[in-house]
Amino acid sequence: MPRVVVDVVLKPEISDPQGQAVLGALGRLGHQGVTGVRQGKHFVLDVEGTPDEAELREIAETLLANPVIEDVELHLDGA
Amino acid sequence: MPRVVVDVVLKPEISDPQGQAVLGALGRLGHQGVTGVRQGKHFVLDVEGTPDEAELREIAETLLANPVIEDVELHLDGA
Amino acid sequence: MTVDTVTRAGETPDEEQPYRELGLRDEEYLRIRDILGRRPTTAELAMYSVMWSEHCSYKSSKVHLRTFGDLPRSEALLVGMGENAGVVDVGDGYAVTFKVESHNHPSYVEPYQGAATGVGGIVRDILTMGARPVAVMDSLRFGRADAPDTARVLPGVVAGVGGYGNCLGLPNIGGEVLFDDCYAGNPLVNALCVGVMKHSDVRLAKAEGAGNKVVLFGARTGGDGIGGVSVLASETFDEHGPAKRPSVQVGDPFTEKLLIEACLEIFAADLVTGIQDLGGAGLSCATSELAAAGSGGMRIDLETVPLRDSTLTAAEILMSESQERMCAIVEPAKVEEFLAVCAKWDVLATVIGEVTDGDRLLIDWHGERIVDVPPRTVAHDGPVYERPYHRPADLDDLQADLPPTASADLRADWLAVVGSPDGCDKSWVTEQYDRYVQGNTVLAQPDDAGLVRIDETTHRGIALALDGNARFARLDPYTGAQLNLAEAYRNVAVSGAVPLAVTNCLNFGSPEEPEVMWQFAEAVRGLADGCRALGLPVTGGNVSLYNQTGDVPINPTPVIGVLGVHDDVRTRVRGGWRAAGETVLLLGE
Amino acid sequence: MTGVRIGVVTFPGSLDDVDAARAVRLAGGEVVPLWHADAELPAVDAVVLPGGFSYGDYLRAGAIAARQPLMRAVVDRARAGMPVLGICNGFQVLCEAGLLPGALTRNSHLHFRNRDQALLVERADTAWTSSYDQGQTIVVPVKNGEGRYVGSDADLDRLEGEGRVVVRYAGGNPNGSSRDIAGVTSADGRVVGLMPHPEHAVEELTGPSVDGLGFFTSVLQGALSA
Ligand SMILES: Nc1ncnc2c1ncn2[C@@H]1O[C@H](COP(=O)(O)OP(=O)(O)O)[C@@H](O)[C@H]1O
Repeated sequence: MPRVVVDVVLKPEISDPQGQAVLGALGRLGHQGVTGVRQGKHFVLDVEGTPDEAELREIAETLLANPVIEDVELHLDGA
Repeated sequence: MPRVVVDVVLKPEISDPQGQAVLGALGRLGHQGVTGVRQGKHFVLDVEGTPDEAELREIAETLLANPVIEDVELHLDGA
Repeated sequence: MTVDTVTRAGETPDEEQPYRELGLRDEEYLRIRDILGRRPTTAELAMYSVMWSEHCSYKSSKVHLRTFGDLPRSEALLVGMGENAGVVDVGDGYAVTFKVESHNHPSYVEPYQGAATGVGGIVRDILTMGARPVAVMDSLRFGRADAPDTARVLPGVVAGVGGYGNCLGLPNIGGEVLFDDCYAGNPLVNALCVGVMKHSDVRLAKAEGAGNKVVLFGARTGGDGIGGVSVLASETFDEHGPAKRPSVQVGDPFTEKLLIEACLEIFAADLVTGIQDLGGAGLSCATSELAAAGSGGMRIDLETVPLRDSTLTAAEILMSESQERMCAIVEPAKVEEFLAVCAKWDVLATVIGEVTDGDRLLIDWHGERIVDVPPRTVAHDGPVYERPYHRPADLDDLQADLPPTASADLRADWLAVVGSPDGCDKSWVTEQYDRYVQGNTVLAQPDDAGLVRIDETTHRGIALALDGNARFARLDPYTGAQLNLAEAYRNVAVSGAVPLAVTNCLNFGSPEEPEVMWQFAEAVRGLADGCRALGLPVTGGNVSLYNQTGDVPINPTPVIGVLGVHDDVRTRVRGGWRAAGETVLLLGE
Repeated sequence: MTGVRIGVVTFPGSLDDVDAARAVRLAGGEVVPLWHADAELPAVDAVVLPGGFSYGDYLRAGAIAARQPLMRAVVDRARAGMPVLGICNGFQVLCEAGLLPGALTRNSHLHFRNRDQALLVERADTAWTSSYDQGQTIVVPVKNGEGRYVGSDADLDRLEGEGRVVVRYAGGNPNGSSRDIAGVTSADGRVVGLMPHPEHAVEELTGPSVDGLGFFTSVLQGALSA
C-alpha cells in the first residue's frame, strides 16, 4: 500500500519550547555539536490506490497542521 | 549549517491513539482513501561541522526516542 | 537600513508614518507630535500605538471604571485598582491578590495556545505583586454546543487552560462553561489567578533609585503577536477584510514555572525594588509603566535584549508579546545575586538598562537614540473617550417578551433545562484540570466556590467564585451585573467564607456602538452600586471590547469574581445532600 | 518523628514535591529536599520522585529528568537496595531511567484526566506497600496526560508472571493502560512506580480519602525494622 509521509513543523518565527528543551538537554549531556533543535510531528499515512496530491495536501493543511502556526511538508514517496 | 532529521515512530505493536484519532477524523470528513495513520515525532537538528553519525544515532536512540516503545529513522542529509 | 533616530525624526518632520495601520487616529497621532514637539520615531510610534490601544489604555472604558474607585474604602484593601492586581488583607499577616483576564480573540484564532497564554498572562500578573500563585479558575463561553466550530474551539481551549495550568502546578478550583450562538465567532476565555503572600512581600511595579539596573528575564524575545495588541483588541474580526492574523503566541509553561520559582526566591532574598511582567505591549508597556510609576527616568540599550529571531527591528522588539518574560529593577549591589538565582533555575536574565535621575524614558539601539519620551505620556496619558451611548432600541420589546409562566408539560421543560449544555455535567472539562496539586484544595468542582487552605497550622483559607449570566445582562445590564455579583457572593458565602473583595472581566462588543456602550455603562453602574450595597471594594479587573462577529456584538458579559476569607477551612460547608434524614430549608423568598 | 530520612527530589518542573514532602511528614518521616543538579545523594533512607512535568515533559514524560546528575546517584543506590518511589512523573522517570520496565505514553483518550480512582493493591510486600493488605481497594487521585502503561505482550506476561504489578486500576481504567496496570515494582520490591497520587490522599480535608498515607508509613516502618 502506498505510504505518504507528512511532517508538520512550527513556522520558523513561532517559538518552539519543545525543541529548546531538547537542545538544553543535549548541551547538559555534552553533545555540543548540535546547535539548534526544532520539534515537529511526523505522520505516516497508508493510502489506497494512487495518492491524490491535492487531497493529501488539503488533509495535511487543514487537519494535521494548524496553518496559523505550522508548516507542512508532504512526501508522497513515503520517505 | 548541516541539518539532520530524526523521525521517531511508535513500534508497530504499540497502539497509537493519536494516529487512530486522526484516522477517525479523516473518515468523518470523507477522506476514505486513507486507511491507516501513525503519528510520530519529527526532529530537525542543526549540526556544527560534519555530522558524526555514531553520535547522532546515540542521541536519537537514547534521548530522542525511548527504545522500549519507539523506533528511530535518521536522515543525515536533512531530508 | 537607516535607523529612525530621534535626531532623524527632528530633521524629517514631514515623513509619512503608518499610524493609521497601527490603529492610531489622526487626532491621536497629532497629540503624540504635540507631546514630543516633533514627529515620533518609528520606535516611539510603535510604543504609543500599542500603549494607546483600547487593550492597554482603556480609552473607552476609563470614564466608567472610575466609579469603582469611588466605592467606600475597605479596611481590607491593601493595594487598590491601578496596580497589576489589587491586594486584600485576609488576616494573620496574609495578603491575597487576585484578578481575571480575558484572552478571547487569540483563543478563537488558535484555541489551545490562546487559552494557554491567557492563563500564563494572568499568572504573571499575580506573581508580579510578590505573591505565590495558588490557584486558577476559568470562565468559558462558546457558540452552540452542536455548532461545528465549537468542536474546534472548545476542546482546544479546555486543553490549553489545562495544559498550561496543570504544567505550572496550579490547581483549577472552578469556573464556568456556557453556550450561546452569540459566541460562535467570538468565544470568551476569561482566566482568574489568585496568589498569597505576607503583607511585607507586596511588590509594586515602579522604577526607583537612579543607578539601579533594569533586568529582563525569562524567555527570549521573538516576533510573537507583533502588532497583536492593537490589531487584536481594537479591530473587529471581519471575514472580508484583509487577513490581519497576527503571529500567534506559543506558551511555554515550563519556562513560566521556572520563572515563578526564580521570582519567589528573588522576592524572599529581597533582591528587587520593582517588578513588572511583560504582557500585551511587551517591553513598551513594562519600561514605560515602570518608569512612569517611579520618580526618575530610565535608559535602555535595546540591542542587549536576547532575541529568538535576530531579524527583529527595534520597533518590533519593543512591541513583541513573547510570553514568559519579566522585567525587574535591581540595585547594582544585588545584580550578581539576582543573576545567580536566575541561573539556578535556568532562567535567562540580562541587564538591559538602568534607572536615571532624569524624567525621560530613553531607549538606544546600538548607540543611537531611538526613543526619548516622557514615560507617563506613553503609559498613562493615553486618550480618554466619552463615547456616546443610548439604550438599545430593541430592549423594550425584549423585556416585554415574557415566557409563559407555566407550560403544559412541566416535566419536559424541566428535562430540557437540566439536559441543556449549560446545565449539564461539566466533568468532561473539569477532569482535564488538576485540582489536587499543592495539596491545599479544600473545595473545587462540583462545589459552587473553590476553597484553598493558605496555612496548614491556622487552617486559614480563601474562597473564590467566578460567575456571569449574559442573558440577564442582555435583558438589563444594570440588574444583570448585580445578579452576577450576587451569585458569586452567595457562592462564596455558602462555602462558609466571608466575602471580602470583587474582581471582574467585562466582555462587550464594540464601544463605538452607542447601544453596546450603554450596556457597558449600565453594567459598570450596576456592579458599582451592588458592591456599595454589599460593602465590597473592586480590586481590579479587565475590559475586553470589540467582541463581535461582523456587526453583531456578543451579549454583554460581565464575569464577576468574589474573594472571601475562611477562618478555619475545616468547618467548610459542602454542596449537595450528605446524609439521609437531613432537613431541607429554603432561605430567602 | 521516626528519624527516618526520606529524600524528595525537585526537578525543574516538579509540582507535587511539596505534597510528597507533606505526606512524608504526616507519616512521621523527616524530609530531605534533593536538587536534580546535585551529583551526590546525601544520606537518606529512601527517595521519592514526585509528580509534575519535569522539563515540561516536552520530549517524552520523564525523559530528560531521567538523565540528570542526581538520577545517576539514585539509580546506583536503588540497584543497591535503597527504596525509591516514583509517583506519576516520578514513575515516568523511573521507566526512562531503566529502573522499572515498560513505558508510559499518551492516554488512549488523548486528554489529561484527573479523577478519584479506585486501585486494587496486589502486592502488599514491597517497601512501599507493606502497610496495606493484599487485595485491599484504596481510592486516591489520578491525574495525568501520559499515563498509559505499555509494553510488549511478552514483557507484560513476564511482569505479571513475576507478580510485579503492585496496583491495578479498579472500577474503570482512566487512561487505557495495558491490563489496567497502575503501578509496578522492581524485582526486589524496593523500587515502586505508580501513576496515581497517594500523596494527594493523606488528609481528610484535601483528599478523597487518607488511603495514600500507607505508601509513606510502609517505607518508614521498613526502615525502622531494617
Ligand atoms: N471552566 C471550568 N473550569 C473549572 N471548573 C469549572 C468550569 N466549568 C464548571 N466548573 C465547575 O464545575 C462545577 C459545576 O459547574 P456548573 O455546571 O456551572 O455548576 P453550577 O450551575 O452549579 O454553577 C462547579 O464546581 C464549577 O466550578
